[in-house]
Amino acid sequence: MKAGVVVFPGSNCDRDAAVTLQAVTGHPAEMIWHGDTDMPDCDLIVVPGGFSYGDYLRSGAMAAHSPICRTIVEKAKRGVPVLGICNGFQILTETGLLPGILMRNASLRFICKDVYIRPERTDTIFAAAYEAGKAIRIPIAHKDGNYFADRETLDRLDGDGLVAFRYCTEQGEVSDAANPNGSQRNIAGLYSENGRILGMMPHPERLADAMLGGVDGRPLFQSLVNSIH
Amino acid sequence: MTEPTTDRTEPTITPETIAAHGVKPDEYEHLVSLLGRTPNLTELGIFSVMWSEHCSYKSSKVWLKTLPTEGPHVIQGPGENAGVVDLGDGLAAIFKMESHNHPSYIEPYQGAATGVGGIMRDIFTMGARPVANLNALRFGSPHHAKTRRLISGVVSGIGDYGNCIGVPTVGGETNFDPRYNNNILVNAMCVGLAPSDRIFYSAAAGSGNPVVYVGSKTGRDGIHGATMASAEFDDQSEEKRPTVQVGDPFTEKLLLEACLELMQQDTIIAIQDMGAAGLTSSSVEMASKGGVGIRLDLDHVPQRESGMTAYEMMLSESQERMLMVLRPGSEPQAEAIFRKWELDFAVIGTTTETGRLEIMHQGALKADLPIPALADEAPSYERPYQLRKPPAMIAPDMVPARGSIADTLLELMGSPNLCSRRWIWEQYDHMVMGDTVQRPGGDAALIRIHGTNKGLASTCDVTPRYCQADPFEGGKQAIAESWRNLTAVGADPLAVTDCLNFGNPERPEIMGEFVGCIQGMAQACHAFAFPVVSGNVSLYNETNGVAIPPTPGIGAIGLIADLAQSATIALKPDQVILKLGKTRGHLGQSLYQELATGSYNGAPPSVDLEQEKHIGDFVRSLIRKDLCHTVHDLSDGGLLVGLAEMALAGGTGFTIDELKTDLSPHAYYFGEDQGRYLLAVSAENANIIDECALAASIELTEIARSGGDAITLPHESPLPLAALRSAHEAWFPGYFAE
Amino acid sequence: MKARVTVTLKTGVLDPQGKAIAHALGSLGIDGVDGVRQGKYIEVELAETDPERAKATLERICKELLANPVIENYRYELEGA
Amino acid sequence: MKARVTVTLKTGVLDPQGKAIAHALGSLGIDGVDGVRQGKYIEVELAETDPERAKATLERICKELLANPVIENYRYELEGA
Ligand SMILES: Nc1ncnc2c1ncn2[C@@H]1O[C@H](COP(=O)(O)OP(=O)(O)O)[C@@H](O)[C@H]1O
Ligand SMILES: [Mg+2]
Repeated sequence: MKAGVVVFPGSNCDRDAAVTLQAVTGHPAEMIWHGDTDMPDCDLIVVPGGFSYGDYLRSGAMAAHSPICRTIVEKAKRGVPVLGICNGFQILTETGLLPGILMRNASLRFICKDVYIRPERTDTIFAAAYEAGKAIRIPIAHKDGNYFADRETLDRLDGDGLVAFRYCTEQGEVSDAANPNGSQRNIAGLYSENGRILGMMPHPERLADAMLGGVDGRPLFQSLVNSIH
Repeated sequence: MTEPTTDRTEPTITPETIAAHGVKPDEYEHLVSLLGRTPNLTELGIFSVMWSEHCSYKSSKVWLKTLPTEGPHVIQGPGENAGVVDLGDGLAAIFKMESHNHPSYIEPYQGAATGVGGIMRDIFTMGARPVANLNALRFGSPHHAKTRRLISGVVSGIGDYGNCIGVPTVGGETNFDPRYNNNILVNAMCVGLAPSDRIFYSAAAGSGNPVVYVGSKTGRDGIHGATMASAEFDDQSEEKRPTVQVGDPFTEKLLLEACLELMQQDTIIAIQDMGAAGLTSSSVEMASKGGVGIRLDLDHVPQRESGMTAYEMMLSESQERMLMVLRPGSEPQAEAIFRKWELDFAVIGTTTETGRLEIMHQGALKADLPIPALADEAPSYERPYQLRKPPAMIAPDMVPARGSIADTLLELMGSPNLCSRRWIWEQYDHMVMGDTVQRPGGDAALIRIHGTNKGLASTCDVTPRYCQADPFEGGKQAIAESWRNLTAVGADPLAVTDCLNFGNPERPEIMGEFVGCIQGMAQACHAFAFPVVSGNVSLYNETNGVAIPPTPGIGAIGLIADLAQSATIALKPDQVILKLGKTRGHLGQSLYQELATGSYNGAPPSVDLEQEKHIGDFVRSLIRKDLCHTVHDLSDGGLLVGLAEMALAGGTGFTIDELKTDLSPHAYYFGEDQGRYLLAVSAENANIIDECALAASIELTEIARSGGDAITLPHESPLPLAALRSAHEAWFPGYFAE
Repeated sequence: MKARVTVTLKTGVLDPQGKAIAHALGSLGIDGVDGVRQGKYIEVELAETDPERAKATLERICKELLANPVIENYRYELEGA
Repeated sequence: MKARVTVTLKTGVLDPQGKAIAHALGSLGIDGVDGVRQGKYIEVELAETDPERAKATLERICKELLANPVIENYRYELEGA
């Protein structure tokens, strides 16, 4: 699997993503500079975390208007898998590839800690290696992770099974107490309609190395390798 | 008196202008004699900042020289943007700590944010990628009206800046004391990594080499209020100019990447970030260190505002800027890199042979000053000082026992000075860069050196109440505690940076605190072969004649050759808990004493440096031999607090069957004797360690066994960990929910 | 021409910032505040001098960048228009 | 009474947000923008009905919470006052 990692001015988890991709796929990831409009052929496009354009105005808003995003949207529409992590998720919602928006955390504070999320489906290219219904421990690190969409959209997301992950307790129970940022319906990650795009606030790339305290993020990348080769 | 040869159209200098610039009459006389003429206003402005305490270290210089600064692994000691130590395998660590106290009090969010930005520039200006940030914070009483807003502003300012740049904030310390009510301290530390053969320095060289400005545009930021007092400069603006800068972490991130990219090439002769006194101090320092002159043409400086004068540009403290001297001819390739990162790039001058700083603006020579007068010949004072007579020792039993030990523990662990700092460090991205091995909450932060199996440990320490009672012992203790914290995770302590925060040095008793602390630090650094390689001094931290407690903040780093041989504080079940070092029940200046009596009294615990080193080396050797992976050093709060912290970290309780001591229980549990560690090991390893300790003549006591989910002490009902945890975790969130 | 753009949250969208301000006012001892909503205020200096063309540009700016239609409304006024 | 508060950065104070917006507009192909400054906009619903007293409260709110006078200015208007 050949993965490309997009680098915006202000991306800062680009290296972390590349390190984990290399560890799981065995191949170095291609770093894609935001200013370049043509993108090398990749089996997976990763839009990494960070603070593209400082996240000024709104998280992801400026990056969504950069030339490279036009290319990403085009490729995504042709079915190239896209994984947006944290700021990457925010950018994907701002481009319209995923619905809704990530607002300021309910606490108004940046939160960096491990939380539990529950894969809602395991029949996708991103989650096949997870166990259905079993919570995984994963770090979050964001100030704007509070997922919002209108009720209609939320119902559609639920109805079509497009919610990828929900914040939950260690036991896998979805509850208010387990919701770190006020996200509606505890949404931590979303799929596009065709299931080829995943946007998520938690950082799977950060917990894929036992030395750093856990490997629950690794199956996500393993799933991609298995289904994409 | 000769008239200036420079621009005479500037406002005339009056005694008031001189005073408004903070230049003392005798300093002005000295200045005039060095120049051989009177300065114009721009020149006075330049002198005033170069001769300020902040840039010249005029009160502290003579004393800083007494600190040990050398060691076999020191590549660069004090005098550069940051200190550099060799880590082996072609890598060097570059690190420094700096204060941003006053701005953080006035505008906590921006003040703290720009403090973090400033210290990171010091690091990457030398060629290092910042890999860890730490911060030492001192606030006033939690009950003080301002404290809540100050904490939340400072913490989010630090967080937002570091988080945005993507450098993990991995550690620090936080204290409360009413003596910081009107003078909070915000000290930021940054550690970076660089190839040891590609370190960049600030000494300019050659003549005719281009002087290049990169980064953000220059605005009228931070031009000191006092220096704006001259009416001539104030007329167009009805608003008093803010003296606080706004940080732009996004631009700093671009500047970081662009600088590191340029540093891959062989084009930089010298580089210096623009910190305090921006263009002035960066150009003067580069010229001074290289023994050359510099000529700047300010018309080429990228400007954010129109109509800026030479005075304003030279004194502006706009953030996120750098000055470089490049090899001639390399400008186009350098420019391409900065343009790629969408940053300003401008050639604004050249190096010269004149040894002078020449400032041109709109065709006029605005300043023409001999570089040595600005730098090496700046004033230096041997200020009178009065050493404090240390208070008498307080015997353990002079501090009253206060009922249940478990209740006291609960109260201490839930108090502002000992409670969990999670509320703070969860606002910091402490994991970005993918190498954080030990997250905040342990003795020292531990990151992996990227791409290797080596670890870099870092810590911030000082106990101001000890320094207040006895500056000498307090200075010693600060160094010892940082050395101990590094040791506790298994690291070889390497070197120290300091941030010396004190009151007004013109008062002999304050100068005495400064001297005492330095002497104590120096003695400890010698004992541990633990050199000071960088640092910062912040004086005049006082309001209405009330000074802060002497606060010589220590930042230190250490190296772990193999991360498999490191330790954490997390207790595991079925371990034997050993205590190393002597317990005398020292309660003077302890947190227990404050709880029991309402005040701090008597002598602080003293550090036996020889013993400290002996025990520390021993602990490290056990970690190296895989005999032990759970270690915690004892400091604030004493033995029982240390045990409780281990229990909470590991989610495992412990039981003490009987007290092996002649001391009364409160002195045994809460005394703050120095040079002690707790180790938790298997029963089998306990026996081996026991023998090793005997051979090394180190006092070792088996004090407890781990297991269960409560803390069980003799003659006390068990204290459930859950209750302890909620007390420990509740204080900060509760304080901010009010 | 100078334009002043105000971006506000749509009714029904929760406003944590506004809520926090209201809460902080309480602890400052300021009573009688029934609700607080926070938005953004942006001043844009346009080279354009023709009000109609300036308006067209502003519409684009607001729609494409300054406001996110999922949660926000915008309004603007042109100085001297 | 409803009050509309606008908090802006003082002239000369760096506005990274405004700078970034201006830059983004450039890459959107929107030319002719000479400068952008971002501020805050806050709506406060006051129980008070007397304009003078409402003003006094607003002053306090702005000074003590909404704006830091070191770097920011504020202004407000009271609806119907
Ligand atoms: N301002 C802060 N920022 C980040 N971490 C902090 C801060 N204050 C305290 N910590 C962390 O909390 C833990 C406890 O701090 P402290 O009690 O000062 O430790 P010690 O007594 O071992 O020096 C440490 O891991 C420290 O790094
Ligand atoms: Mg410690």
